[in-house]
Amino acid sequence: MKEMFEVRWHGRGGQGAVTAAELSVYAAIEEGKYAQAFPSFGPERRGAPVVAFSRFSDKPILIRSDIYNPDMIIVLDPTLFKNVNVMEGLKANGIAVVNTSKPAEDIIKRYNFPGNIKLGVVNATRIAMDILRMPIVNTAMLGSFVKATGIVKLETIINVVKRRFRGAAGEKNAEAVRRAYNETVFVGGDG
Amino acid sequence: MAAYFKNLKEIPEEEYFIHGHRACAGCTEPIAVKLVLKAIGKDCIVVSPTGCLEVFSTPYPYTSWAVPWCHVAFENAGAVASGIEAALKVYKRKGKLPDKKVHVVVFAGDGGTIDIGLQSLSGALERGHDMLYVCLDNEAYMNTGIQRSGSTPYGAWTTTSAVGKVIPGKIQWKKDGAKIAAAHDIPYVATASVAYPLDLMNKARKGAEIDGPAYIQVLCPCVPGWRIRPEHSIKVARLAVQTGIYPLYEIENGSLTVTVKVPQRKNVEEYLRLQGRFGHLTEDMIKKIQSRVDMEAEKLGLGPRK
Amino acid sequence: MECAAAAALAAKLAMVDVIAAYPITPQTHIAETLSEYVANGELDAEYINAESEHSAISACIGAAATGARVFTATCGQGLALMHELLPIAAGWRLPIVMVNTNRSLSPNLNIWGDQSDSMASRDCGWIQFFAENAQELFDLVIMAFRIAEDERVQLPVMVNAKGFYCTHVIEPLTIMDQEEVEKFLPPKKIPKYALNPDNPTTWGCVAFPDVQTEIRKQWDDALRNSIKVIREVFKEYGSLFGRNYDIIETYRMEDAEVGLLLMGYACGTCRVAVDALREKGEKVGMIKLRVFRPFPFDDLAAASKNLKAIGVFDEAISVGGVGGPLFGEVRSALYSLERRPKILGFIQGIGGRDIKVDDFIRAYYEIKSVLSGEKRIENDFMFLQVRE
Amino acid sequence: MNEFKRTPKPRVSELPIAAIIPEPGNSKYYSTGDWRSVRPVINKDKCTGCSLCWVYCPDTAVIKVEGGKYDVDLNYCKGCGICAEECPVKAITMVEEGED
Repeated sequence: MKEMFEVRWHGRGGQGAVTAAELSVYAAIEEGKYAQAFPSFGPERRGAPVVAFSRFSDKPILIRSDIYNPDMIIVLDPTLFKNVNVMEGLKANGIAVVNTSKPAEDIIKRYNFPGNIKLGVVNATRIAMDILRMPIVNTAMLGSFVKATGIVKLETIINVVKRRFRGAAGEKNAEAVRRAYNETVFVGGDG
Repeated sequence: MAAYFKNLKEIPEEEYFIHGHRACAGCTEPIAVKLVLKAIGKDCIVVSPTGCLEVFSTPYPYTSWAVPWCHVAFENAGAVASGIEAALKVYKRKGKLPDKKVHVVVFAGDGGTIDIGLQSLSGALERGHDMLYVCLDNEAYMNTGIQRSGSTPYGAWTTTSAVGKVIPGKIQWKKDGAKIAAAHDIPYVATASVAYPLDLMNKARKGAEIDGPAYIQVLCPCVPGWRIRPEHSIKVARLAVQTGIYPLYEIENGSLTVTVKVPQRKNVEEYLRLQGRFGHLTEDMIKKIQSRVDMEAEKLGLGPRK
Repeated sequence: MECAAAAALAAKLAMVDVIAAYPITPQTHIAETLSEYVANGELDAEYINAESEHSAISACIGAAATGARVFTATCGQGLALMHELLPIAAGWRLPIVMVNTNRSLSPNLNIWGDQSDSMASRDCGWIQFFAENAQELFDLVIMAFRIAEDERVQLPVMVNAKGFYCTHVIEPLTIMDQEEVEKFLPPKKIPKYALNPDNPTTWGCVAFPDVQTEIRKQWDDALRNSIKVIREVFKEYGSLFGRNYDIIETYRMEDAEVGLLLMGYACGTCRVAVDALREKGEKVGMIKLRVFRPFPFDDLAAASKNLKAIGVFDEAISVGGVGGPLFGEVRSALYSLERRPKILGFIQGIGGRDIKVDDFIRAYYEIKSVLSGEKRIENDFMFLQVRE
Repeated sequence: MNEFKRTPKPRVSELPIAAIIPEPGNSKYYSTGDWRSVRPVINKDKCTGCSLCWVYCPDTAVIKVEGGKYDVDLNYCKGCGICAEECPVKAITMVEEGED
């Protein structure tokens, strides 16, 4: 992994963006890496846009400030594009993973994605509704996160998810991670 | 009770609590605030202590308040309101303000009223300041993430009355703010619910008009805090009254009258079932709640259970 | 007249509209006198018997935000209980005037005077004066309203007067009548943003990280710039009533090599010590700070030029810190002087222990022995009266 | 209407005294409509104009239209569904918001 990999998670209050950021970091730590996760602090309200951050590195992470130029953004709710500038500060040749029912080309055209961004799309909402019966997409997006970055192994994420959601819920969420991992497709960027 | 508002059509159109606030979808506090302000009109000054309402209604640079409003701290709404009332009184006497009535109104949460704010509430009531104190009772500290307050009901889950093998949620009964206020022998005390808008508005108008302190406690279900579906927040507020858990009454100069009759009480289970915070209740905990509610209901002369 | 009564009289002559107070020794005489004025109709004001100091200052904030002229008084534990609200009163730019009859903070319980209470609130954004006697207390309270309500300031003022020594002492007092005071301090106008249904405003909103810094800076600027207005009002008061006050007052400093710097009631005793030392040919004088906040950097630098040493007398302890808070601030303020005098700190008068002429004299000779290299004081400060 | 949902960055000199908000009810400039994932649709024929939806709406997002009927102001509706639940004649149904 190059020096430091920074991810910004975009979601709405109650959708689990903060939990997703945390679980991605638990997994990295379990694999012996250095990692850091934190929400953008503030009163979260259900439905209101929220942001969470996670950093990954092979060396101890000293910085404790917000992330302004992420290497990757993960958008748990496609309606955020309308009012939130989710792309702000995304590095050239960065990665964007979006939960959407639309094909990648639509997203690129509609939200004029720059060519040098590697875009991953997955219908995480569909996966969540099929498996969890609820539109909670945070665990599914962890599957896409693994596929997009390879920072952690899929198995580690699944173990972390199973520990967080015990019993049947753990199994279901693990399944959501796998399906999203398989169904995420990438386009654009140098990938 | 003289009804100022006899039907929904008589509810004034003018809005004094403006949309664009950051309350969760389905939050009932904005409903209570909007209705109370419609009942008393624009000539008022509002004080709120720290709490959900204060946070979601005034994120700089936005404010949802179309009336003068201030927030000072968590435990002093009663005292700040006392200061405002005193200033208005002396300035009218000195002719520096016109002699029209300006209602001093407090909108506070349950914690801000009967836990951390109890002392300043008691001081204000005992000194007899002319104010309307509205406690929006969502039964926990919701803004900080659903922590238990004295007003949290028996058995309820919160993040600080956790449900575990040893302790099944809150073990104490709900601290009754209305009774505490009534113990100050103030001219007007009432309980209300967002599910009964006209009852709420009539009480707010009467409380504001009466000279001296008036206290109204409004049950305000909270979607994330009570673990209910957003569309059920009014339904739950109604069931609380229909089961006798939250009887609606008013105490005017000491005499109590039930304002929303409940001829045929429903089982408490119908109310509890809709709420995730009660999801862990055992049979005998529900029985314990039911028998306590039955006892209180008899005292108030509410109808028997179906 | 008794000092406390003088403070109450000043508030009455200032025609305050709302008083909210809670009793605490040794402030009680102020509160009681005011309550009598209101009861007899000598003062047309609303007197709120708050159920705690926290509620007293909260009521003051509510009243002042509604535009009224507001007065209160407290000390010691009471001021500590107000602490949460002090920055809010100042941050809201409310011209509340409070007399703090300096009292020692617990532990242990001690009703006597020292400066630990006001020092604990020194960064709360209030203008802070220190009165030496009844006359000064009376004058400072009246001037405090003019300064606090000045368009360019709009900040609360805390007038400190040492418990008992500057509250229960009877001493002569020259006063003015209502008309004279009203010429200097006309009735209060209701500010534009006051809480008023005809012009609804929102006070005390939620400020995010993007904006809190700017809000604080605006407030800090206001306090820092208020020193110009304080000087102006002091001068005007002197010309009207013949009692001239300045930010810093010096006594026999003309050819002094050593300055004794302190605040408040002990300045009188210090003058007597200076006279005694002068008789022995010692080149010593007194530097009295009347204004502690905003900190008078320039005036202090001017008073400290070409001095060999300054002894700073604190009546409070920065426990585990730089000795006394006043000592720490004076030393840091004078650090950048080209010819910097040796600055030494002396802690005395804690919990009401009487400060005697001899204490100042002993301190002076400590300073001389340090200057002559005979002696070194660890960390440059010492407890002057403690029995080790 | 709100870029990255961040508050503007005023300078010290631009701030009103004590950070008072001088304009009452200016939250109307902040749309909360994008919070919802479902949207109420009011069937005008069934609607009897009883105004319960208007009374119970936490976001004052129900507006009176001609014929004494009511409609939804999608700028502010958060999709909570109270109106649909409380409508006595079931004239309001919640529909999926969808992505666009």
